[in-house]
Amino acid sequence: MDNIQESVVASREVPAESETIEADVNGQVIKKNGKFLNETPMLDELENGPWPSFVTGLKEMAERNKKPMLRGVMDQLEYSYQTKSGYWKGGLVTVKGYGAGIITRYSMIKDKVPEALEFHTFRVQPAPGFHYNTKMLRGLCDIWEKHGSGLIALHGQSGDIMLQGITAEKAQECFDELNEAGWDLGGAGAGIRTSMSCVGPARCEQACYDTLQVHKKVLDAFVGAIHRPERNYKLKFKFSGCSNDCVNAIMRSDIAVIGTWKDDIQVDKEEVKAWIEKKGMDNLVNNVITRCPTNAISLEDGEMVIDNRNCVRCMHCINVMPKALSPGKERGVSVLMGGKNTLKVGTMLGSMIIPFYKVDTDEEIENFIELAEEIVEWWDDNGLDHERIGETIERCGMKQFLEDVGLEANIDMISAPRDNPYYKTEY
Amino acid sequence: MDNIQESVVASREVPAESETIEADVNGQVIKKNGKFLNETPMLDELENGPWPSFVTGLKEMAERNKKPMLRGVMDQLEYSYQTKSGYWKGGLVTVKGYGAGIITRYSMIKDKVPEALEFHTFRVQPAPGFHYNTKMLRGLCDIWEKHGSGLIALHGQSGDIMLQGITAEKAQECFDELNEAGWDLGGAGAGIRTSMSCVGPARCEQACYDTLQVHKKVLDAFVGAIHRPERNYKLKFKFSGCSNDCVNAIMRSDIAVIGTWKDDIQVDKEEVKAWIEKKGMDNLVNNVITRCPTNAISLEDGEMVIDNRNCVRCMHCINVMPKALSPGKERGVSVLMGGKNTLKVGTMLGSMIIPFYKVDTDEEIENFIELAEEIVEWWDDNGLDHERIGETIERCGMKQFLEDVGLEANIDMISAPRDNPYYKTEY
Amino acid sequence: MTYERTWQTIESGPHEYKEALHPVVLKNYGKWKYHEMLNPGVMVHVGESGDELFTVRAGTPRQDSVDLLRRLCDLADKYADGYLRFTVRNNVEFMTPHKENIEPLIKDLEEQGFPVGGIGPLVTSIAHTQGWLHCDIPATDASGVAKSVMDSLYNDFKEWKMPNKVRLSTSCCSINCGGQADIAIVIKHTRPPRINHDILSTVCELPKAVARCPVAAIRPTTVNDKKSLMVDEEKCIVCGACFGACPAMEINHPEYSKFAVWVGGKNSNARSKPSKMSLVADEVPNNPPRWEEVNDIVGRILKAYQVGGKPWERMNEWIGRIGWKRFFEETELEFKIDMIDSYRHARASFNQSAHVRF
Amino acid sequence: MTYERTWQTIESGPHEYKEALHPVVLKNYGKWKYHEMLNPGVMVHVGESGDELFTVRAGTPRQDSVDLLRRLCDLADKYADGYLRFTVRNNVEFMTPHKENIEPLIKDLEEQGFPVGGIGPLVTSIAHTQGWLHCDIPATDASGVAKSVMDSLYNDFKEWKMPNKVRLSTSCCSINCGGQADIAIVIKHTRPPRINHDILSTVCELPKAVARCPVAAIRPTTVNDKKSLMVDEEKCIVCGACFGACPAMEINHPEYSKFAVWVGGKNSNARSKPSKMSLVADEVPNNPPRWEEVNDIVGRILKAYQVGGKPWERMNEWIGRIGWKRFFEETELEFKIDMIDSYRHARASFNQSAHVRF
Ligand code: SRM
Ligand code: SRM
Ligand code: SRM
Ligand code: SRM
Ligand code: SF4
Ligand code: SF4
Ligand code: SF4
Ligand code: SF4
Ligand code: SF4
Ligand code: SF4
Ligand code: SF4
Ligand code: SF4
Repeated sequence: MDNIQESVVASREVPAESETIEADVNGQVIKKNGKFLNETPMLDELENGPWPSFVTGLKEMAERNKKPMLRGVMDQLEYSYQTKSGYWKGGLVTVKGYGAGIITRYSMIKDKVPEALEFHTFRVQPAPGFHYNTKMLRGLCDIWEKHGSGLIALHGQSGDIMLQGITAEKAQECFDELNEAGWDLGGAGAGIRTSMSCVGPARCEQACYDTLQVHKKVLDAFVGAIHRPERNYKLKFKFSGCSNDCVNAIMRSDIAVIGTWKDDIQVDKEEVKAWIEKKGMDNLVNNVITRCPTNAISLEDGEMVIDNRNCVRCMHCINVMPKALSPGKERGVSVLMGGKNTLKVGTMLGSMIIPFYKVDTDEEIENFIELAEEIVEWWDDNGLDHERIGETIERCGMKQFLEDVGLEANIDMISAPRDNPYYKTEY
Repeated sequence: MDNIQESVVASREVPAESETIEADVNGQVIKKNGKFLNETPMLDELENGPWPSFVTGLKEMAERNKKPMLRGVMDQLEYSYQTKSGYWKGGLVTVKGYGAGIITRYSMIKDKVPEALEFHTFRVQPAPGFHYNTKMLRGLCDIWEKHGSGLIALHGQSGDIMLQGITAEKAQECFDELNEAGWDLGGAGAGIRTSMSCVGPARCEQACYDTLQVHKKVLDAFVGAIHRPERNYKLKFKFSGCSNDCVNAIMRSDIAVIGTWKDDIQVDKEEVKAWIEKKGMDNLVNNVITRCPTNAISLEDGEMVIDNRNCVRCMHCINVMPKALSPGKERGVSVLMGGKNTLKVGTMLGSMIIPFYKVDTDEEIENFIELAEEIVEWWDDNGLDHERIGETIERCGMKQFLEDVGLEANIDMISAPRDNPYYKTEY
Repeated sequence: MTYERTWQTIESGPHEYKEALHPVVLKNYGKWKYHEMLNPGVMVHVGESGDELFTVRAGTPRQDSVDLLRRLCDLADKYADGYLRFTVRNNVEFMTPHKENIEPLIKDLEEQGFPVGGIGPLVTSIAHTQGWLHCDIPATDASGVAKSVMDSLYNDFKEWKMPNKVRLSTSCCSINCGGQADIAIVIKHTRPPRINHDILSTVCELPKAVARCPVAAIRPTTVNDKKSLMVDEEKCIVCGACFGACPAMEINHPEYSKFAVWVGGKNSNARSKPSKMSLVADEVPNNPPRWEEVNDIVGRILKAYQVGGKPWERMNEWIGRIGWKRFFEETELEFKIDMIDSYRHARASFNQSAHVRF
Repeated sequence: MTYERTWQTIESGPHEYKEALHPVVLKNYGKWKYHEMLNPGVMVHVGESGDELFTVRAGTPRQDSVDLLRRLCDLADKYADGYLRFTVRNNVEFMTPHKENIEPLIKDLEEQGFPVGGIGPLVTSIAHTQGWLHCDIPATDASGVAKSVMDSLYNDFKEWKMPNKVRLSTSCCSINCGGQADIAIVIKHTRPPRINHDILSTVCELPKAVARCPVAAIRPTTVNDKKSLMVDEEKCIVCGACFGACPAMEINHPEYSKFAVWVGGKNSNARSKPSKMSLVADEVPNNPPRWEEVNDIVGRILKAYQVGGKPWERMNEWIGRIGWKRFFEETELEFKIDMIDSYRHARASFNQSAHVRF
């Protein structure tokens, strides 16, 4: 029990009547009224109801592993619930050679909750597609419980495994063990960030490219930029196998890589028939034909006919009839850029920048990585502090961006040509 | 012929071989080679082709009425065609008590074309709906030919009758005669402008309010503001009887008054049947039902059923079946604000400000005028120089505008509630 | 020869209109029941009373003469009881309850060179502007362009060949007094203004010109010891706003002021919401007196729309259905990088989706 | 007790994934033919090879413990050959070719308190954020809100009651790390930051805080002879951007930091283009530990959508069809003037048409 530090019970509003206290040899309180944890009446309310409760989970683990940090954190959280205020402040804990990957937290009320003094988080990059085997995960759990609190979030909204609750002192050792087991830290600060990819070809018939492989290769290429953040601001990639966009790439990433296809939708005529027989013609009309955004589907002599020239690869008809329809065979990705959340400019959705790019062979992926590097470099040169790349493109103009990074202008980049004459051509 | 001034033939690039010249007692050239006008070879190209030619019209009139100003203007215009440049500059000619209504033009090349020295235009307000009787128009022609060139544009893009070509000296006398005949000048400069209204209830079954009457009353109320421009910039009203918007009010006016209705579309069931019988069911489905922007029309047991709650008063179904369908009975106007053309901000379409307002009785129209006055006053107070009211509203915010002029916020004003949290409520 | 006033001005506003209305109009005022288009030049409106009112529409040059107007009055007197009106697109309309007058009226109109048509799904008259004839800032002559284009579209005015109404406009500077339209032909300057320092100090209120620039590209400077202005050409978006405020900001140029063609402006609310027009061709020569290059482009656009549009589809709705890529293909126009918006609300026009046609 | 390093860091990036894939996955990798949803917790993917792979999905609290994770590993060993994955919405998935394992796996999951469901047209797990548990700028505890809301929506996770997928998110400040969603529950500050002048000079890089403000509302000033900042409250849009840069710009407040509810965020491209979410309720109390007011609003929105939506219609598409007016009526929410956009591209959201529903 060498990671139990000298500490006192947090002073809190809850009245404590006739307590029984148990302590270890160092005077460290282990149990009060038969419990390791202090009372947390407000949090306990969250143990009610059928949905799995993080409070129950944390309490259970804390009562077992008796990490004072967990008790401190529960105390502080209870206090936050009572006062409706947060009490963490930042700092800078890192591991050797890295400038990011650990979100540092010190308690602002350490006098009240000394056990919560430090509560840093490791952002650990997941395997692409969030695929694991139990060996990997058990190993992770063991290392983590050894050095940290045992609290894990699967996953953070950027895709990291978040190992939550470690002290600065333990960080390097814990990291080394994790790294030896094949894990690496993710991004934070003004750098490239951790990415995520949809389940992709591992299980999904809609995947138009190998999301897992491309995720791995692209992020590997930027690994230094992830660990040593020195950009204007954060930059995120996300990888979705098709335009259903199951990783929300369009909104949540600066560079969204979304699967698509160039040729015709594959139609299994027998299965179309079978579908219609089973579900009915009304269903075909109401749920497929009339829902195509460009009216590219029509009914001709009782058969469903797709005008592929007008199909915008929205996925809807394929979603409804997955057995009968599939994406075409000439597959690749569309790249959309500039997605981000609300801060300062309001939510931005990514915009189509590259309508089609093949990423099947190593060479194609390599080319894509080179392009991405060029784009990031452009942003390094042209961006302002705390400006996401979508904002930079908007400020400098799409034309400037395209010309600088050597991309061809394409009508698919816009919903309509400009409605004002305010530009200057060469003269 | 007392309005013929001493003058010389414009020196122009066109070579003049063996001319015969005729002159009046003052030495004023009247005919050259048997023609009053000088040669205008480029303009003459516009006499070809089947569409009526303004060149032919001008030449014909000039040869008859022999106004030197017309000859000068033709000479200058020919010179413009040759040099691809314009040669008019502005100035300020007015009539007594008025600060606007005459567009003043002096030639920048008076040495070349002295006969074109002055070429001012009277903007004369039309009768609402552009309705005339021949007595009115003949009178107008007579006065105009007496004092001016005889050139008339019917109508200017803002709706004025444009009497084009008068000298400063003649302006007051000409105006007085016009005014005695019931005509008044229109707007120019930073003031309220001339308006136009669609043919309206005079001939159109779709008119949801009396466009002619409201046009007349509103413009009468602002008559002083039209003649003495002292606003930030121009402000235009336009009046369309329904949302077909036959006067382009949404784009071309700061305050667009567009007819609408509140209750259900009137359906003549017999005529619907007759229409279907005549045109066929396919036609109904393809051209009416599927074209309703909100899918508010459906086919039920072969009958066309309108879900009036979802009807957005787009007019389409009524346009296609004018005999069978008509706007509802509870009629009034929607008021849209902020339309204008390209300058500086790009084309702006007006935005819905008042979804429904009744303008049937004198009192209702009076109320509308009061509201309009309040709105203009708000713009006087809040606008910047050369800023149209739509720009002012955009800059100050719709909320500020609505609160200041005492209008109620309404969901119909927007296509969707805000997508960013960046506002401050009372606290 | 000075004129002595005897008349006291009456600020009477718009002319009275009741006296301008045909008795049948007055009787059925606000009580029309429906209309029918009989042919591209004639429609009939039927009142609740059962009264019929026939309208005959014809094109004019807009830049009319008193002679022309008197001739129209003669026709109105002869066939329409002395009443006539003009449409918002400069067509003349004769309204008469006398069915028998229609044929002879049309005959007279055509004989006098007024094309009868303009009603229904067709190309009606072009909305156009002042140009070299009168304006102080034009780079072309809109009347001439309108005449040339309408010559080419003469039959399109007289026949129902289009899916729906087609509105055209042409304007002699980017300000575009002609308004947006299904197809708009508008001057587009391509070079920043050259400053005429000789006249600037005498013709220009300097701060006003500086304030007029939407991108703050104009700065005060001194030239030959006189206060003047200079333009930061990097910043300048060649909008021409300064020229309207100051004639010394010479943006007009015989070569560098070209034409641009725009499509898809729609002001009506029928079906789709009104939409703004989009740029589809620029650097089109400004070539008087017949502007063949402009004419050619307009012709190609109309042809494609005529062939591809479904009934009631306006230009923008047709393009919305087939997509812009195909629009450029079918009109053989070239999509250029400058057609991607770069101005204030540019982001709103980006394709913020993975929707893409190949 | 200082630690001596023996390991040389390998910057290995994302963990290797091949070893994490089930043999049946590897065999059919990229060669799946179709899938079928068997019930709200189970789907099957069929390969071109004919192989079947069953997926069982279950909810987790996301803020997990090693204990919980080890239990999931036990289940994976027992029923899924030692493989498991997580979804982007924190659900756990067991993929197995062994059909016979499904029932006992579900039984074990449910017994251990993991609700099985989340597949298909229903409400899946909430994407949520750090909150008071870890973040340095939160105004609430997202995990608590998520737990409370999912308690209410427990059956909605387990049954196909919705027209289409429903995604929820909740975030503890306006930054909204939880992302947009069909329904998003996000903190909205309502009062400009109060400046803590005591700590400002020690915790804040002043120019950075000034630069962070999108509306230039922050100005340098001097307080008690120390450099400090002040906020122009007229200008301030209470965005909280300054607080992220400088902890002395105290914008969080137990009462003035409230909740707002947003609807219609859609990231998929299915049918309609992706759309941004819109504000439909603000000034909702931030009321731990059960946030009843938030829960009530979410419930009303879901109810209306459930009743009114057509199959495959996402939240925004349903609203697009019935119109916002009716959305407010049917959810009994109040449309307020502040819901009209006033920010940078506000004009784009105005109703630039005469289209109106009464
Ligand atoms: C004569 C006319 C064109 C025509 O041939 O029909 C015209 C001519 C001029 N317009 Fe216009 N505008 C005319 C209708 C319009 C319209 C159409 C309308 O009113 O429906 C518009 C678009 C709608 C709008 O109001 O935005 C229009 C938008 C402009 C603008 C740009 C305004 C803007 O905010 O975008 C200017 C520039 C300015 O005001 O500084 C302008 C300025 C001018 C000036 C005064 C140029 C100038 O600054 O010296 C032109 C004078 C020409 C002349 O010598 O007579 N004109 N102008 C039209 C007025 C005739 C009439 O009174 O009936
Ligand atoms: C006479 C005129 C109004 C006036 O007071 O002068 C007029 C008259 C009629 N319009 Fe119009 N419109 C007139 C200009 C317009 C304009 C404005 C313009 O042309 O500058 C528009 C808006 C154009 C736009 O969207 O940019 C306009 C959009 C419509 C529409 C909607 C068309 C659509 O589908 O978008 C209808 C409905 C229809 O076509 O049945 C309509 C329908 C009509 C009807 C059928 C109304 C009726 O029941 O009498 C009238 C005859 C139709 C025709 O000309 O084919 N009118 N109409 C104008 C004739 C212009 C001309 O000489 O060609
Ligand atoms: C497992 C997961 C991907 C992953 O790598 O983790 C996934 C898996 C599938 N998605 Fe997804 N989607 C997953 C998150 C998403 C997301 C993102 C999110 O939830 O944050 C979206 C975008 C949401 C949005 O628009 O904001 C998403 C939008 C879709 C759609 C489009 C739905 C629509 O009509 O708009 C489909 C098509 C469908 O439903 O048939 C789809 C279809 C599918 C299919 C049917 C694909 C397939 O053939 O296997 C998978 C099972 C469907 C299901 O869960 O009902 N998936 N899917 C994610 C499960 C989340 C969860 O645990 O509930
Ligand atoms: C942990 C996490 C929430 C969670 O509980 O899952 C999170 C937490 C924080 N986010 Fe985030 N963001 C997290 C995913 C996101 C996402 C979602 C995504 O990546 O898909 C977004 C929206 C997408 C985007 O990138 O815009 C997001 C948009 C932000 C922003 C606003 C960025 C913007 O430009 O709008 C900030 C503010 C900033 O960067 O200054 C921010 C800042 C923060 C900070 C660092 C607050 C701060 O400045 O101190 C939070 C640290 C909390 C902590 O104590 O750990 N976080 N943040 C997510 C990262 C975990 C992980 O690595 O997997
Ligand atoms: S994004 Fe497409 S490929 Fe990826 S999981 Fe979703 S449906 Fe499958
Ligand atoms: S994928 Fe979408 S756009 Fe293409 S045909 Fe199917 S429904 Fe239409
Ligand atoms: S705007 Fe409406 S009422 Fe006026 S003429 Fe056009 S269709 Fe008739
Ligand atoms: S007027 Fe327009 S919105 Fe209303 S029912 Fe007819 S087509 Fe639909
Ligand atoms: S478009 Fe320009 S040049 Fe032409 S009349 Fe209008 S302001 Fe003058
Ligand atoms: S043309 Fe426009 S952008 Fe250029 S200097 Fe003049 S006002 Fe400024
Ligand atoms: S939403 Fe705000 S408070 Fe919550 S984790 Fe993200 S940055 Fe922190
Ligand atoms: S809350 Fe936002 S708007 Fe207000 S001062 Fe801070 S950064 Fe500026």
